[in-house]
Amino acid sequence: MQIAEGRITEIISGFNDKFALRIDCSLEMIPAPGEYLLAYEIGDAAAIADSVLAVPLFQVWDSSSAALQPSYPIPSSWKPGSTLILRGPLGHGFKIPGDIRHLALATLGQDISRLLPLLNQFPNTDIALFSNAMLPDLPLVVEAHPLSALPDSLIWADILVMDLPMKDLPKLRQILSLEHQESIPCLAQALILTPMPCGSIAECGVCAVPARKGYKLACKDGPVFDLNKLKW
Amino acid sequence: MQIAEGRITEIISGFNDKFALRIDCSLEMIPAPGEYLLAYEIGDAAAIADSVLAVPLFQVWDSSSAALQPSYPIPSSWKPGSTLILRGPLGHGFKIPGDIRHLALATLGQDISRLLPLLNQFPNTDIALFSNAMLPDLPLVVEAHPLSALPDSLIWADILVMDLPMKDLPKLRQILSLEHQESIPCLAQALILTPMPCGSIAECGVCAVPARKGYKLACKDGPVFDLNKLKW
Amino acid sequence: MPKSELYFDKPLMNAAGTLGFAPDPKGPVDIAEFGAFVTHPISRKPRKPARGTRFVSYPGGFLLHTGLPNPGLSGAIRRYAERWVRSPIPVILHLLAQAPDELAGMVERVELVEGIMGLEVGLPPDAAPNLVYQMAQATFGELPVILRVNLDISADIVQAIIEAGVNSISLGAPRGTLLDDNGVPVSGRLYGPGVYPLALKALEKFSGLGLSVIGGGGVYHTSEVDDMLKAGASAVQVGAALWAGGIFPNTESAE
Amino acid sequence: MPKSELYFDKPLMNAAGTLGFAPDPKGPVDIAEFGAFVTHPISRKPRKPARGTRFVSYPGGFLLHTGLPNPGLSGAIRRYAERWVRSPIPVILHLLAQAPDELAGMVERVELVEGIMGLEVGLPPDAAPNLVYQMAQATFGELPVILRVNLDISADIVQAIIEAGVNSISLGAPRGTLLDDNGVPVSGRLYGPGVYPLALKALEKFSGLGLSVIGGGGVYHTSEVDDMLKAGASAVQVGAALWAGGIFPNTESAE
Ligand SMILES: Cc1cc2nc3c(=O)[nH]c(=O)nc-3n(C[C@H](O)[C@H](O)[C@H](O)COP(=O)(O)OP(=O)(O)OC[C@H]3O[C@@H](n4cnc5c(N)ncnc54)[C@H](O)[C@@H]3O)c2cc1C
Ligand SMILES: Cc1cc2nc3c(=O)[nH]c(=O)nc-3n(C[C@H](O)[C@H](O)[C@H](O)COP(=O)(O)OP(=O)(O)OC[C@H]3O[C@@H](n4cnc5c(N)ncnc54)[C@H](O)[C@@H]3O)c2cc1C
Ligand SMILES: Cc1cc2nc3c(=O)[nH]c(=O)nc-3n(C[C@H](O)[C@H](O)[C@H](O)COP(=O)(O)O)c2cc1C
Ligand SMILES: Cc1cc2nc3c(=O)[nH]c(=O)nc-3n(C[C@H](O)[C@H](O)[C@H](O)COP(=O)(O)O)c2cc1C
Ligand code: FES
Ligand code: FES
Repeated sequence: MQIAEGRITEIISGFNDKFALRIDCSLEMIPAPGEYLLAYEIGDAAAIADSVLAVPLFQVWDSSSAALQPSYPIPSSWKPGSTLILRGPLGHGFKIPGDIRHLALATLGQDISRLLPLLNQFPNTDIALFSNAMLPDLPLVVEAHPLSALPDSLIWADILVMDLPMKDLPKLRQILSLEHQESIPCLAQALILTPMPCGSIAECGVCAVPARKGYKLACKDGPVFDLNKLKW
Repeated sequence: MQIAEGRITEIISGFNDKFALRIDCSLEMIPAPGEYLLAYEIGDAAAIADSVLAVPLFQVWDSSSAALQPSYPIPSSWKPGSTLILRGPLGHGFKIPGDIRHLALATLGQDISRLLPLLNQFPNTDIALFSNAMLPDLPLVVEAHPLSALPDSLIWADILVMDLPMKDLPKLRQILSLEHQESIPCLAQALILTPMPCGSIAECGVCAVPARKGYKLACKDGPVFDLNKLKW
Repeated sequence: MPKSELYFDKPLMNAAGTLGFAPDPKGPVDIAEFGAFVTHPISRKPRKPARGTRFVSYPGGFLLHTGLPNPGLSGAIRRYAERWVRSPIPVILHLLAQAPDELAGMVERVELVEGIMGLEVGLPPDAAPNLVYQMAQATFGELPVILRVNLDISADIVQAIIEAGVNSISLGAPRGTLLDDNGVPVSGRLYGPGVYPLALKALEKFSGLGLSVIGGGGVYHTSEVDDMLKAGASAVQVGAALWAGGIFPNTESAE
Repeated sequence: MPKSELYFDKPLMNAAGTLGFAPDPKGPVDIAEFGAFVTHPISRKPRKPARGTRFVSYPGGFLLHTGLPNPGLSGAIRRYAERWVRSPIPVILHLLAQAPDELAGMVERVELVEGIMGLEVGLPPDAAPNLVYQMAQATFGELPVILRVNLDISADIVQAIIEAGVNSISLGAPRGTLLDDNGVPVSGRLYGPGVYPLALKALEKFSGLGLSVIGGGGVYHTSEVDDMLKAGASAVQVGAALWAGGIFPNTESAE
C-alpha cells in the first residue's frame, strides 16, 4: 500500500453508460484485477461537496489498454487535469492458477468491465462469459452465454470467476442451481461489490460479508473471495 | 420573464480565474447588462448535490461576443452539453441615457466583467474605468485608473456605473470621498452583488438592500439601483 | 380544540416562506400540483430583514437568517386579501407570534378574512414546553390549525403539543450555525437536500402519536414525496426545491 | 465525580469509530497531529455487523448503520492492549454499554489495563434523562471520562448530565433515516460536511454550561477546527474526513 498523486488524463465515455478514467500515475499504483485504489480529489472547498468520501477505483478493460473505473458514478468535479490522491493498491484481487484450461466468467450485475482485464491474462484458455447484461465487443476467443446457462458450465469450468454485487449473494444458490449442494463443484472466486467507505482504516463493518465462519471485510479480506468460504 | 431550455456549448476558462459559459438558447433569453437569468441543470440525482439552488447568470464580455457568468463558481456538474433550465431575464439592468459623453465605470470587487458589455454600447463616449482588480485587455478608448482616482472623476463624469458587492456598500461614502455630502454629484447606478436564492418568488428578504426609504430587493427591484436612492 | 381538521385534495403544498404571500398565477411554479398554498410567515407588526449575513451555503444545503420580513397582519390583509379570495387552491395563512395573547388576537382577526382555509402557526425558537402549550391553545378558534414545529424538537415539546389538544403539526427546517466570510457566526434555519434524512427520521418519530403530521425538509424529488407519505405523512411541504426549479422527477439511479 | 479532567497536548483527535481499535503506525493517517487516539466503540460482549443496508449516501454526507461490530471488551484487550501501551499518543477507550451495571463493570475492568489515558462513554440511543443520569454516574472511577452524546440531545438530557456531575462531553453525529435502493428505511448516524452547521449550533448551545465540550461533526477543513475552538470547544474530533483522506487545508474561497 502506498499513497501517491495521480492526474486524470482522460475521462472515457464508455459503453453501457459507464465511464472510466485514465490516470497518469506510477505504474506500481495500478491495482491488479479485483484489487482497488481509494482516490480523492485535491481541490478547493467547492469541490468538497462531491468528495465526502474517497472513491474506490477498479481496473477495467478499454479495448487495448487498462483504465480505472469507480464503483460509483465519477464525482462531477473530476475533470481531465484534476489531481487525485491515490491510496493502494488495496485488498485482494483474483488469484487464478496459471494452468487452467476452462475459465467461466459471470456477472450478476449490469457490468462486466471489472472482469475484462482477465481476458488478456489467459490468451490460451477457453473462456465462457455468462451474463444478462449488455456486452461490449469481445475478443473472438470468448463465448458469451446468458446467465441461465451458468449452472451447466460448472462441470466444464476449472474455475468460476464472478462479479457479484453484495445484494445478490443470497440469490447465488438459486442462480447456480445448487439447491442441494453445500459448495460449488469447481474453484470459484467472486469480486463482492459493496460500499467500502473506510477502506479498512476503521474496521467500520459497512463492507462485512457473511462467511461460513463469522464474517469477512470486503475492503481488507476481499473484495475478491473464495466463494466456497462465504455464506450464501 | 420566460422559462426556456438552454444548452451549454462552451465553458470559457477566463481571465482572473473566472469562468464564463456560452449557452445555446433563444436570443430573447439573454439578459441585458445588469439583468440576470436563474439557471439550474436537469440531470440525474448525482448532479443534484450541486444544484441546491438555481444559479444567477449575468452577461459578461469575452473579447468579441457575449457570454454568461454565474456570480458563484460554476457548479462542478455543469459541462459542455449540459441542459439548463433558464428563467429570465430577471430584474432591472443598467439604464444609461444615450447622450452621455463621460462614462465612469468602477468596481469595488475583484471582477470587472459584468460591466464590460457596456463598453460596446457606447462606442463614441469617453470611458474611464476605476478598479484595483486585475484587468483584461481593454479597448483603446478606455482609460484605466486605480480606485483612488475615483473621487476626482465625479465632476468629470456624466454617470458613474459600478459593480458593488453588497458587503462593500458601507464603504462607499469613504471611497467616493463624500463624507460631507448626502448624494453623488452625478447620475450613479450600481449592480449590487448579493446572494439571490429565491429570485423574488418568495420575497425571502435575503437580498434586501437598505434604501433611503425602507429597503429594496436586489432580485426584483435591482440588482442595478440608482445609488442616490440607497442608504450608504 | 380546533374546529375541524384540514383536508387536502392533493397531499402536496409549498412550505411557508417559499412562494411569497399569495399565489402568483404568472409565477414560475405551477401551483395546480398543490393541495394548498401556504403564505410567507406573517407577524402582527411589520418585520424588517435581519441585519448582517442572511445566506450561507454549505455542502448539501444552505442556511438562511432573513429576519422573516413581512408587512405585518394588517398590511398583508390589505395587500393580499383579494388574491387569497381569487386563489385557485385553498390558502393557509402562516402566522408568526411570540406570545399567546398576541397570537389569540391574530387568530380572531383572521377569522374575518375571506378566502382562508386554515392556519399554520410558527412557534418562537427554543420555546419551553409551557409556552408551547399556551401558544397551541391560543390557536384554537373557527379555523383549522397546523402547528409548525422544528423537526428537531424534543419529546417534552411533542408531549406539550398533544396535551394542548392539537391534532395537526408540520415539520420545519432545523437550526444550525455557520460562519460568514468575515468569520462572524450566523444562526439560522437549514434548507436543502442534506436536511432530508433528518426530516424522514423526525417523521418516523412523530407519525405514530395520533397526530396528523405534514412532512417536509429537503424534499427535492417526487420519490421523496411518496416516501414521506408512505412513512406516515398526511401531506408533504416542499421548500427550497421550488427555488431551484421545482421538484425533480426521479431519474434512474446509478447502480 | 470522575478523578480528573483530561488534558490534550493538541486539541485534535479522531472520533470514535473512525480509525479502528488501536493506532496504526503504518496507516495512511498521520496521528502525530492528534492529542489523543480514540478507539472504535467497544461493548462488553462481541457485536456483529448489522444486517441489511449499512451505508446510504445523500447530498452533503452519508448514513451509517453498522451495528458497531467489535470483539467485545475481553477480545479487544487481548488483541490490542499491547498496541495501546506502545501508542505514541494517549489512548482513550470508547466504551458502549446499555445499562449502568454493565458499564460500571466495564469501567472497573479497564482500570487494570495499561496504556489507557481516559474513557469516552457512548449512551444508548434515545436514553431517557433518568438512564442518562445513572449511566453518567456509572462511569466514575479512577480514569477521567468524556460522555459522548448525540449533538441533537435535548435540554433535559444535558440537565441530567450536569446533575450527575460529569464535567466533559463530546458531541457525536445526529441520527437520520434514508431509504435504501430497495425502498427499505435505514436508520443510522449521519456523517459528512452537511452535519457541520448542526454541530456548530450544538457547540454554541452546550459550551456555556460549565462543561468542557469536545466538538465534532462534519469537520473537513482546518479552518473548521479553529472555528470550533473559537466557539468554545476544548478539543475537536474529526471523523469522516479521515476516511476521505484527512482534514483538508483551506484554500482561498471563491468570491
Ligand atoms: C418556526 C420558525 C421558522 C423560522 N424560519 C425562518 C427561516 O426560514 N428563515 C429565517 O431567517 N428565520 C426563520 N425564523 C426566524 C428565526 O428564528 C429568527 O427570527 C431569525 O433567525 C432571527 O432571529 P433573531 O432573534 O436573531 O432576530 P429577529 O429576526 O429580530 O427576531 C425577533 C424576535 O422574533 C422572534 N421570532 C422569530 N421568528 C418567529 C416565529 N416564527 N414565531 C415567533 N417568534 C419568532 C424571535 O424569537 C425574536 O425574539 C423562523 C422562526 C420560527 C419560529
Ligand atoms: C453514541 C452512539 C453512537 C453510535 N454511532 C454509530 C455509528 O456511527 N454507526 C452505526 O452504525 N451505529 C452507531 N451507533 C449504534 C446505533 O445506535 C445502533 O446500534 C445501530 O444503529 C443499530 O441499532 P439497532 O438497535 O437497530 O441494532 P443493534 O446494532 O443490534 O443494537 C443492539 C442494541 O445496542 C444498543 N446500542 C447500540 N449502540 C450503543 C451504544 N453506543 N451504547 C449503548 N447501547 C448501544 C442499541 O440500543 C440496541 O438496543 C451508535 C450508538 C450510540 C449510542
Ligand atoms: C424564506 C423562508 C422563510 C421561512 N419561514 C418559516 C417560518 O416562518 N416558519 C417555519 O416554520 N418555517 C419557515 N420556513 C421553512 C419552510 O417552511 C420549510 O420548513 C422548509 O423550507 C422545508 O425545507 P426545504 O426547504 O429543505 O424543503 C421558511 C423557509 C424559507 C425558505
Ligand atoms: C464507524 C463509526 C462508528 C462510530 N461509532 C460511534 C459510537 O459508538 N459512539 C459515538 O458516540 N459516535 C460514534 N461515531 C461517530 C463519531 O465518533 C463522530 O461523532 C462522527 O464521526 C463525527 O462526524 P464526522 O464524521 O462528520 O466528522 C462513529 C462513527 C463511525 C464512522
Ligand atoms: S469499509 Fe470499513 S471495514 Fe470495510
Ligand atoms: S432573493 Fe429572495 S427576495 Fe430576493
